[in-house]
Amino acid sequence: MTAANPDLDPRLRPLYVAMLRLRLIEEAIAERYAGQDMRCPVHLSVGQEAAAVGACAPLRPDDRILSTHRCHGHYLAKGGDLTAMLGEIHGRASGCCGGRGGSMHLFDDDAGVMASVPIVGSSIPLAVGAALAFKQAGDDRVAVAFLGDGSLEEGVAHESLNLAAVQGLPVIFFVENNLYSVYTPLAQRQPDRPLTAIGAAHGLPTAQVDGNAVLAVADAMETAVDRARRGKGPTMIVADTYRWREHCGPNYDNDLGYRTEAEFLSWRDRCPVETTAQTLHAAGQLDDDAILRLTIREEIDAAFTAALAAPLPDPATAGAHVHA
Amino acid sequence: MTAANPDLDPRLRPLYVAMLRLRLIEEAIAERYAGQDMRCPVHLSVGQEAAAVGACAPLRPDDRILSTHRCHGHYLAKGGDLTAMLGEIHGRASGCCGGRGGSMHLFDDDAGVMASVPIVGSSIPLAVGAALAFKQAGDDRVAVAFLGDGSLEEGVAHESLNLAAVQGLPVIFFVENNLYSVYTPLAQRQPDRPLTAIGAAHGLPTAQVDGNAVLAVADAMETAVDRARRGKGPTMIVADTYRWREHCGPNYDNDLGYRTEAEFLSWRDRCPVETTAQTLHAAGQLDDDAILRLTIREEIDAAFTAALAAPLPDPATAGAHVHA
Amino acid sequence: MPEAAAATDTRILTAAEAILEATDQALAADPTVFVMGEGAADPKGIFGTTAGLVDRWGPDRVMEMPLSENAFTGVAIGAALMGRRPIVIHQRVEFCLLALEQLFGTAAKAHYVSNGRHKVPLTVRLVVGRGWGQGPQHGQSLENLFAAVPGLKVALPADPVDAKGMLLAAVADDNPVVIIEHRWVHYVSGPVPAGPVATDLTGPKTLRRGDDVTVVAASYMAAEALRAAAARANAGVSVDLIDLRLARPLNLEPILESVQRTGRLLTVDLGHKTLGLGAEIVAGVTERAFGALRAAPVRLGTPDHPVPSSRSLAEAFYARADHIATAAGTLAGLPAERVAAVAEALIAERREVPFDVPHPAFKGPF
Amino acid sequence: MPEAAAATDTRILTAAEAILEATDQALAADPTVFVMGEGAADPKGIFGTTAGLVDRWGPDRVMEMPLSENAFTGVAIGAALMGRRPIVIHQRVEFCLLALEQLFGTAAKAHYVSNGRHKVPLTVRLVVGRGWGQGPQHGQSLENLFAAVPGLKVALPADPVDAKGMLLAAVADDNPVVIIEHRWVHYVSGPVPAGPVATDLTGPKTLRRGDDVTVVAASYMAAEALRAAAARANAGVSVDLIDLRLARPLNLEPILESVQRTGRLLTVDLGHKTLGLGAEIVAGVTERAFGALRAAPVRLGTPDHPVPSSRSLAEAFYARADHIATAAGTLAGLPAERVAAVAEALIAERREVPFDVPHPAFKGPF
Ligand SMILES: Cc1ncc(C[n+]2csc(CCOP(=O)(O)OP(=O)(O)O)c2C)c(N)n1
Ligand SMILES: Cc1ncc(C[n+]2csc(CCOP(=O)(O)OP(=O)(O)O)c2C)c(N)n1
Ligand SMILES: [Mg+2]
Ligand SMILES: [Mg+2]
Repeated sequence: MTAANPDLDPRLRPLYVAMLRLRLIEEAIAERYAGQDMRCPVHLSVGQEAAAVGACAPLRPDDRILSTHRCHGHYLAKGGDLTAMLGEIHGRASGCCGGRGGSMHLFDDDAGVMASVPIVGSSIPLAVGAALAFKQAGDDRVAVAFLGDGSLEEGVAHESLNLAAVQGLPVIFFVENNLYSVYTPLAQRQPDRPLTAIGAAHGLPTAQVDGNAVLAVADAMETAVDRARRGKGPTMIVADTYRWREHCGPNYDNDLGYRTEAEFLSWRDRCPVETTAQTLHAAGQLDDDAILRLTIREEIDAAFTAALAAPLPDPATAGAHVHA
Repeated sequence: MTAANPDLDPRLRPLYVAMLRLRLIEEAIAERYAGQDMRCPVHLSVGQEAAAVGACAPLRPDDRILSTHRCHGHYLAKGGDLTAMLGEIHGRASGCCGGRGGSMHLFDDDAGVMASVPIVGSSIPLAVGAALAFKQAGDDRVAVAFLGDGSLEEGVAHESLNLAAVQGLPVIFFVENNLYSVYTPLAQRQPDRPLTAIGAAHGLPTAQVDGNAVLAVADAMETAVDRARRGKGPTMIVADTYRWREHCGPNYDNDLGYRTEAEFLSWRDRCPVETTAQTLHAAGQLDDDAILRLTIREEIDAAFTAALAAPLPDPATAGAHVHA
Repeated sequence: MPEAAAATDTRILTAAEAILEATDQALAADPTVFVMGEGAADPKGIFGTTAGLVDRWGPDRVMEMPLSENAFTGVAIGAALMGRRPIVIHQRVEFCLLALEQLFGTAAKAHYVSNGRHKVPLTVRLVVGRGWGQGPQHGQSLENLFAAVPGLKVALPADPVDAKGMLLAAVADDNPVVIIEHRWVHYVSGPVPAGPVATDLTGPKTLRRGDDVTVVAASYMAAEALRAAAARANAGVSVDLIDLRLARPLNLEPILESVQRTGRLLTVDLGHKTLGLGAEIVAGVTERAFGALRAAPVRLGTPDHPVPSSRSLAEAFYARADHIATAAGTLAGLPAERVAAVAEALIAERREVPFDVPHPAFKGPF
Repeated sequence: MPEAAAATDTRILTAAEAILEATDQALAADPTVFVMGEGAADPKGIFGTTAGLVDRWGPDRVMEMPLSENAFTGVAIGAALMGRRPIVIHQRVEFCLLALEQLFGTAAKAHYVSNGRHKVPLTVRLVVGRGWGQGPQHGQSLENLFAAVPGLKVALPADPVDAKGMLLAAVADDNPVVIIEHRWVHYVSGPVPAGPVATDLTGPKTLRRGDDVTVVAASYMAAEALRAAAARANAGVSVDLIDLRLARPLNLEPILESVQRTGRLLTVDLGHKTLGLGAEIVAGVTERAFGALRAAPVRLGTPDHPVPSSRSLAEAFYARADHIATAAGTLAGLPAERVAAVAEALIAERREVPFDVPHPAFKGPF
């Protein structure tokens, strides 16, 4: 396809495809969750696709990311295997953890998804540790810790930022500020100051970006990754974004009253997938959107079919792998 | 005594006396430590007297302070009982903890020394908790957490600052930056930025003061205490100072090589006790220094005598007070 | 149920409702009581156990917390040292791992190290996750870690009466009390006195009298053991079933008394068998009632691996009524067929309900 | 001492020197090994156990840490997941309470939850303080907390050979290994092979053969038990003395084998008796060798209160050789006078040395 608007950033279309794929996968999980075969908690990141996709854009497969309870998007954006993810969420032997972890423990060594940790904040030092390993090995890989606004309240986040700064490690702290920890808004949990002040307090260069603008995220990340690869140490990036669905589970939860419908709608109007689609459309680069969606849906259907067809793990293996 | 120089701050002389007393007490501990009857670790704060005394100056007896492993100075400056302190360090039944804690657990409820905690950082949330209790009770008391530069590396310090800020609690985080954690200099542990940046990151008003200038400390503290009493929330104060003797124990340890003799001497030249004495002398307000010292020494001798005369705790009581 | 309760109106409540009621009554009775936790004041209110309390008592008494488990546990301790009575809540036991230094180092030792002058009237509620694929980091109970620490009290309520009564007792207690609350106990319903009736924090209670085997279980395992005991009784083995209730301080007396009669001891741990409460109970009973033992004591508990998420793996992880019945029957010396028959009946009865949701038959009080 | 070591030159070293040597050799043998800790690179080098290593290996391999126990434990785990072999050191066991979430939540479970794909070759050295009034927050051993966690290995070296050999084995092991190092073991001296000889991480070793009473002790308690066993032997009771070495995984076989012979079991915990390792050993032995027991097993350990600072209170806190000898003699059925005589002799022998410093007689290997 030739670009009708040659000025458009050539990264945009592949980033769009990645975001769309992520969106459709999570929507499919939401839709099918009622089937009661995904018997583990799921934390969907619908609405936050630009953050995950933009942040992973400048990363190489051999770079490492660490994620949290809300890990689907990061896992997929970094190239994690969809079938293994769905297998895990379905508790199947084919899952990336063999069914042992569930949706909050996703990892994919080949894709560089090192681990996801369901204890808020606890993944952060692991990323610093990966960065330390890279520095010790003398290579130019980088590690990325994905974290939520809430995790900045955990002491370990501060300890990790300080340690990374003192040691000058190739790690990026990528904060997705979606304004809430479960149902508690930021203002009830932190004082009124930019989150980037935390990075500054630990001597880190920081950047704040529109977390729904995939190119802005990718640009900020590229600067940080470049700095890290050149041995110039860590960066903290704060991306402002919004979770659309409930904290945990497949539904919407604005009816709970912890946030206003107006706030939700204002963010939905700035849908990262939709706004990017519009830009591409306007530039004549998205005439094939329907086909794209169809292809992705086929991939998703196949992955669900594979997950459902896979056996549950053999109970006799439950005690294996306690020790290496 | 009439002031030869009426412009001199009237607080200076009593603050000097308090500092001198503190100095002489700790020097006496250092001197007698070799006698092997103080059978517990001691962390002397010789050189840091202006911080402790200045910080406690604007406090009322019913305010509460929380201290660390290096608690002698804070305990005494807040009005803690000397005999109970020496009893504790000597492991006597007469000690403030009945001999159960040793030198790192000093407290004096009557004087408002709530507790000292030998785990670095762990006393900080206790101060926030005391402040919460004051706020809940609706009175105007304040709580002060004394902390070292090292404790700012502990996650719990950050969690506590954030919590105090969000809840607007009457607590003051008083940091004595003596440049070292044991034998490790600040630059090996934290990036190069002012420590006050940490307070700012948590939305706190901050102040940096010369921790060897007792009036400067008292002034900064007064501002903070006043703010807290008026329900305006917490403050962080950083006081730069220096520990003269070894981290733990009675001796000097510059021979270890972790800091230079020149650095030590430059700080000793700015001795908080000596420089204040000079100011008072110049103003004709310290003609009785020798008598002051004698009186204090008598008090100290009497307290040591009492401590040594007190019995060790009865071994049969070792199991008491596990549960209230 | 204590005497006082009998004098009060009772209603059928779930344990979760009973906890909510207890908390409301504690807040009403004493202005120094307050609640803190992540989600304590949010719309779901810690599985409903604090729902609506912030509206009634305001955000200063039902305090929403940032994600700072270590600090806010310490803040609660500090406030308790100043005479307040905080109820700290962690939505999973695991989150409290971040706060163990405060709890073990400061709270548990403050009374001792102050030579009896300081008190820490702190209540810490920890919720055990189970079911629906909770997995390795949201499904642990860890009561053995807490019970290992002198200075703490550790309560494991098994029914709505104790869920309410032990919480009220904990709030009234001048010591740091850790309450380990199982999610599946939350669902258990039973009669609960309407008034603010504290049950005691002193030790075990007998759920069912019997002479053949002593079974000691706590929290949700008491419910499983109760089903097992009922089934076993039909097959001719009478179980003396003891709900442990308090893991620290551990009151062995009623257990020793029971073993003197039965000569046989089976313990059922909520958490891992290795170094679990059962280890201490078996060791303590063996030390002190060796002569009374007619057979080797037996322990059940979760195996020595993390809690797996997948239902097929989790199914075998937890001790169930049929396991308990089998162990009790074998210990009592029943022939294998009769042991197996009861277990099979229990399994058949359980078959309609998926293993990762609670059995609907569990109703208190036990 | 393993076979391979016999082939190597041995020198008399203290355990502290042996640890230093092991660390140096580990750093030399494998470029992925590194050390991190508060004080690891300072002039005193963790009681001398890392002294000088930063000069030889540089600050990137002997890393000085900020006061961030939780984070740097997590950093070590992250690095280990990427194939490095960190040795993390906390100067007191208590400081590690701040890092338990990382250790229990992530390190211990990573291999399991990744279905065997991830490994955490991490060594964590924890030093137990004792003596000179350490007090409630610097004197705990807490081996029972660590030993309660599946996925960890927990080593308790008692002599210089194991202090070196188990550290080398831990570094070579693909699992997270916690080494609980007692300060008083640091002072123990004995022959140590010069080469990088790892001893195994598999379980107990017998220190002394006997037929009357099985005594199981670990770390510094093995030294006290050895003095007791020697004294008891003179008085006609032969002790089968077992150095536990590894608290997790717990290998009961050698203990069971011993109890089959002696019929009598005495355990001596380094930490609290309640829910201590002795509870698991007694429960396990009773379950599996009930018929062999000729008397009720006995446990010693520290009482159920915090470690007091004052020497008069601390003196009674720790189990000593005379307590062990008394318990063993009583268990073996000796008449009271003969039990008392040995204890008195041991006390007399100890009298010259203050109770808050180690007994100079302790020399390895045991
Ligand atoms: C240590 C810890 N405390 C509490 C929780 C429960 N919890 C799970 S997710 C979450 C909110 C986290 O908020 P944030 O970091 O902003 O991430 P988000 O869910 O918004 O993506 C909480 C409190 C947890 N998993 N771990
Ligand atoms: C959590 C914890 N880690 C380590 C230690 C050991 N330690 C005792 S004092 C100290 C240094 C603290 O430095 P700082 O806070 O600056 O106080 P200072 O000693 O300089 O007064 C250390 C590391 C401890 N007591 N607690
Ligand atoms: Mg958030
Ligand atoms: Mg310092």
